[in-house]
Amino acid sequence: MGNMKLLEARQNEIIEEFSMFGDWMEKYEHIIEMGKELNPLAESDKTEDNLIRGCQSRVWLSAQKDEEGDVVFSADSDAIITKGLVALMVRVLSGAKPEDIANVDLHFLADIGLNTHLSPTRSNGLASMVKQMKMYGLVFSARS
Amino acid sequence: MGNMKLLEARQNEIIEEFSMFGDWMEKYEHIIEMGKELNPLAESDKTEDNLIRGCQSRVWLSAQKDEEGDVVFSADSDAIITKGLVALMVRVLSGAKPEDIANVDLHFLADIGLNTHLSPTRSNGLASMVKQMKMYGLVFSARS
Amino acid sequence: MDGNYDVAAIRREFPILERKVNGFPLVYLDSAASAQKPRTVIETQREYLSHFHSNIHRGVHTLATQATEAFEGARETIKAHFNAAENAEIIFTAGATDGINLVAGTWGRANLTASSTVLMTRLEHHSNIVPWQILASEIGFKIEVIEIFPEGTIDLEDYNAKLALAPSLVCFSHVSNTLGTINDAKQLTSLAHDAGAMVMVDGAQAAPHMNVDLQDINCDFYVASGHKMYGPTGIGFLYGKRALLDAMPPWRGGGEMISSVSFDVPTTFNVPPYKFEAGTPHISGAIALGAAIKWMESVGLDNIAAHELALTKYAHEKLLQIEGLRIYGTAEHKAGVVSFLVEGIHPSDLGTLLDQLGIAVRTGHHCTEPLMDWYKIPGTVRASFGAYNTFDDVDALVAALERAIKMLK
Amino acid sequence: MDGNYDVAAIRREFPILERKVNGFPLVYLDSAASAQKPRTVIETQREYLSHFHSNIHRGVHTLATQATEAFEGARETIKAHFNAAENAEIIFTAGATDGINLVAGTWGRANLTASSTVLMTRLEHHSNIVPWQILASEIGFKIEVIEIFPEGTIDLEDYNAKLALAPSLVCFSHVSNTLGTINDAKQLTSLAHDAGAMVMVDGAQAAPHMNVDLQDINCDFYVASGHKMYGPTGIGFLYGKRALLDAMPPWRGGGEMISSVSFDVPTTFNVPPYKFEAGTPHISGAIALGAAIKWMESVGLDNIAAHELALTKYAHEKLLQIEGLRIYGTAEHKAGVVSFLVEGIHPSDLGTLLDQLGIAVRTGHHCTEPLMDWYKIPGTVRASFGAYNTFDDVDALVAALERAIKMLK
Ligand SMILES: Cc1ncc(COP(=O)(O)O)c(C=O)c1O
Ligand SMILES: Cc1ncc(COP(=O)(O)O)c(C=O)c1O
Repeated sequence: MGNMKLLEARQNEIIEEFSMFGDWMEKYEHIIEMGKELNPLAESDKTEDNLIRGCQSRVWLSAQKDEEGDVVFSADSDAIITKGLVALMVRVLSGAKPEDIANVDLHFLADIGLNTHLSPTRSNGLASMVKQMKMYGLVFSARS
Repeated sequence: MGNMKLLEARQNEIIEEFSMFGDWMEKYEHIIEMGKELNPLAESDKTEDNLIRGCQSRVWLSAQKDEEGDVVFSADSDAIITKGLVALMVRVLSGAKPEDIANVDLHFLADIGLNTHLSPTRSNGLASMVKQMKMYGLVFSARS
Repeated sequence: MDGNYDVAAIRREFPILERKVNGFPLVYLDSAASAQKPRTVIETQREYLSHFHSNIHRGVHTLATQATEAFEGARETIKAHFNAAENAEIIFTAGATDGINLVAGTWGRANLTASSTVLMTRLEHHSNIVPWQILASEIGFKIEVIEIFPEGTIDLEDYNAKLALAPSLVCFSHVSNTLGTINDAKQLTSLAHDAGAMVMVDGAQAAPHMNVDLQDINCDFYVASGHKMYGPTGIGFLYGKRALLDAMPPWRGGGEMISSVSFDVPTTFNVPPYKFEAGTPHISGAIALGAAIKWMESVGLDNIAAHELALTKYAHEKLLQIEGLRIYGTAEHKAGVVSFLVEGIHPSDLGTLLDQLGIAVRTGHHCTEPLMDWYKIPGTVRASFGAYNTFDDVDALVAALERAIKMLK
Repeated sequence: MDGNYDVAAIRREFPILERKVNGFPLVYLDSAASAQKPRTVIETQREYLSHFHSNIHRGVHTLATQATEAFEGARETIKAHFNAAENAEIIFTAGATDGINLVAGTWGRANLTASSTVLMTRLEHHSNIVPWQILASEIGFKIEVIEIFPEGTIDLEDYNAKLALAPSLVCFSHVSNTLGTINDAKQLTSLAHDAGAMVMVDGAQAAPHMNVDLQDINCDFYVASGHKMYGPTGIGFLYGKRALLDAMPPWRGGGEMISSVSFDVPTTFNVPPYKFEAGTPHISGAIALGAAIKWMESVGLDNIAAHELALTKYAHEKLLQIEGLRIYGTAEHKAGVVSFLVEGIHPSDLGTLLDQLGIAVRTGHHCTEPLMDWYKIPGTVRASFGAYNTFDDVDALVAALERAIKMLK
């Protein structure tokens, strides 16, 4: 059973958080802060398999299922802004039900005015990462 | 010994002739007339060798040297306007000294406002024909 | 004559139609060679170059992102208009010729052998003949010609007979640029597929004149040129089915089309469409082509087709009243192309005199020499129609022809 | 700072420079990726499409003649500017990448064998690497890499050692797009010729920044892209020595490039440059490229070069005051390209924050992955200059960098 409300609440929390910032630079400062705070991936997890292609900065993503059947994501990037954006994604999607991850409408980046980072034409790999996260959701929900 | 004045006089004669015409259609009527009057080339002279390449209409050109060392041109085309223009060229250049043909400044077409037909980008082959005529002049003057 | 089609309003969108040529108002009857451009296309290109230009892909700055989005948006417009299954199936090329050469140079080179056969019709444009001849001279496969009837339609019996040779590929034009014949692309494709052949359709003359549904036709490759669809020069597209594109080797090498380049380990390639788009693309051209397609959609291709058909019928009727005039290409289904000759008169003479009267027609072999040879003629005079042509244009053509013929006879 | 160079007047000719990005005035430091367009280029293209467009060559009507003359006039402009021996040596291509692929696909395919060697420098752009790699994987020839010094200059000793391998071809860029190094094209060509090799020069980054004299350099092939020389997208040219072009087989097949086409006797080909220009060319692009070259000439390429050199020196000076900043590419002779990294900071982070402040730089490997691998870096931040850049632009870059670094550290 999914719980889409959880994901919605998490997105709204982030939107609210960002609403406090007056200008772009403050938003980026916050993103950088979150990038710094995100637990780095163990070097052993920075494998070719976990690497997301098509990025100027590199993004690694790994996913596990915990006992409750939720998907736990860990991710990292060698660029700090990308890492901050990755951290936001992990914050929203990690620990959620696979089917919710597969179906979620990720609107928060657009709402906080950062949606250009999600454009598939952007080379930071974020769009590919989101695709990959949803793919994990799909795969894990099929298996359960 | 050349006689460039002859070629100049012939060009001026044509310029004068055309100055009588009020509009383009009359000029073209005259050109067509001259095309019809030009002696057709014998079928046996319409050889691959005499054919000028790069034409939408086909142009044949042959050249001989007469006893006095003058170049005699015969030419033909399957399109009547091209043939009329060819006739004008023959009228100016045939029976002239090879070195004059090689060096002549053919300004009459420009003067009567038909120079677009001489453009190398035009596909009627006239530009190639003029080049070929001058080449004959060069070759014949080298030989003499 | 055709109801609600507001040709006057359409004409106002084409600045060139206000021009005079040799003192006469321009009557442009050469759209099969290249269509004129509506203001929206010209201004889209200008606006892009004035305020948005940047190189695309891989850029992190705003201009690069905006230019990339406009460029990829044009791809989406093409995909939607021609009903491809996905954007990756639309590859930007320099034009139809470039697209055919791409297919020959990658799919052809990878899949054809000395024992292969390639079929093509006698109607083909040089662009759909010569790339295959060049490749054949290298690989040694055979080219077989599908015969046509004198009215300019494909001889289906001969087609079936040639399909029995088990060809690897069938190439045909959707619409003949010289005769105007509209080939039944869906039927021809289905017969070819039944015989185990791949199908490449040259849509250069179809794209500007009708709605084309690629998934319905079900061909494997399709090419078109922007400049014939009211778009800019230097741009066109190749459609290919995704699975084929995935399997095909790259053609041109360069930036964009790679995944990773090294001198030490093998260089790896990007996915379609990028795999086939080496180097900086014609960004402004692609974006303006998107605008051209939107423009065609705003008029409606069914409306354009109906208008052009009415013009063609009217032209046939009027021209046939001229003594000694013969029309080449009299298929039942034909697009707005009328090729003709007048007995005893060379086509270039007619073209020259028509031009003096402001009428732009094309004369010559129209890059279909094998077709001209078959008819045993040196070429034709070709009047071709676009969305902006009028019945008055046809009348002007006929009147000028009569005058020219009188002079030339 | 550089006397009579009226950069303010030049800037007024570029409409895009009036733009704001993210609320800041655009500081465009990405001309090496693509230059912006002066009004004369934009308007030439627009005027052509509005009043002169027609397909070219073979047409008898006035529009076709005028368009053809404008198109061939552009070829003449290029020939004169780059001092080729004749117009036939200038072949219009879709860009530098397309031109290199043309050389690989015709000269390369006809002349290289499994035992051949092709030399290229470690500096090359992917466009000058991948076409040769693709061909090598087919034919089996060897690619040898000419090494460089850390400052980004060619190691002449290594070059001479590699020339001893008797290569068939040497490929090098006239100016490096990543490091800015200006290679001595004349010297490198002469050494290659002495060793019996042909020479292909990638002039994509030289053409916009200096006067290039092809007969003086004496290389066999040279390519450039219009969009980097303030011209439109989708157009560029290949220069080849006439005798080579005459001997080379065609590449793309189609209209224009043929002399005569038949299914019964061998198809014959046109003479250069037409032999290599299959299909409808990018007519408006060629004409507008002519306008771009005339524009560069009106400013004077020596003046542009001097101005850009002054900017580059100033930028080096200012940037090196930033702690932890390292410049990649410190050759004595370099064009207006400054690549750098700041210790501990990923280039894409810098690019993103600079963009927020209206400053457009490029980040990444700049299509020179082998060079990045050699330096063992993931990429650089690259600021590159055009005729319109100012010392204020450099100051803005430095100020923004300082702000960004403070945020990222
Ligand atoms: C040195 C060099 N060569 C070749 C190219 C390729 O040019 P284009 O993408 O215009 O074909 C570039 C452009 O980035 C370049 O900088
Ligand atoms: C049927 C057909 N195919 C191919 C082409 C080639 O198109 P382009 O010259 O734009 O590459 C044309 C254009 O004349 C055509 O009419």
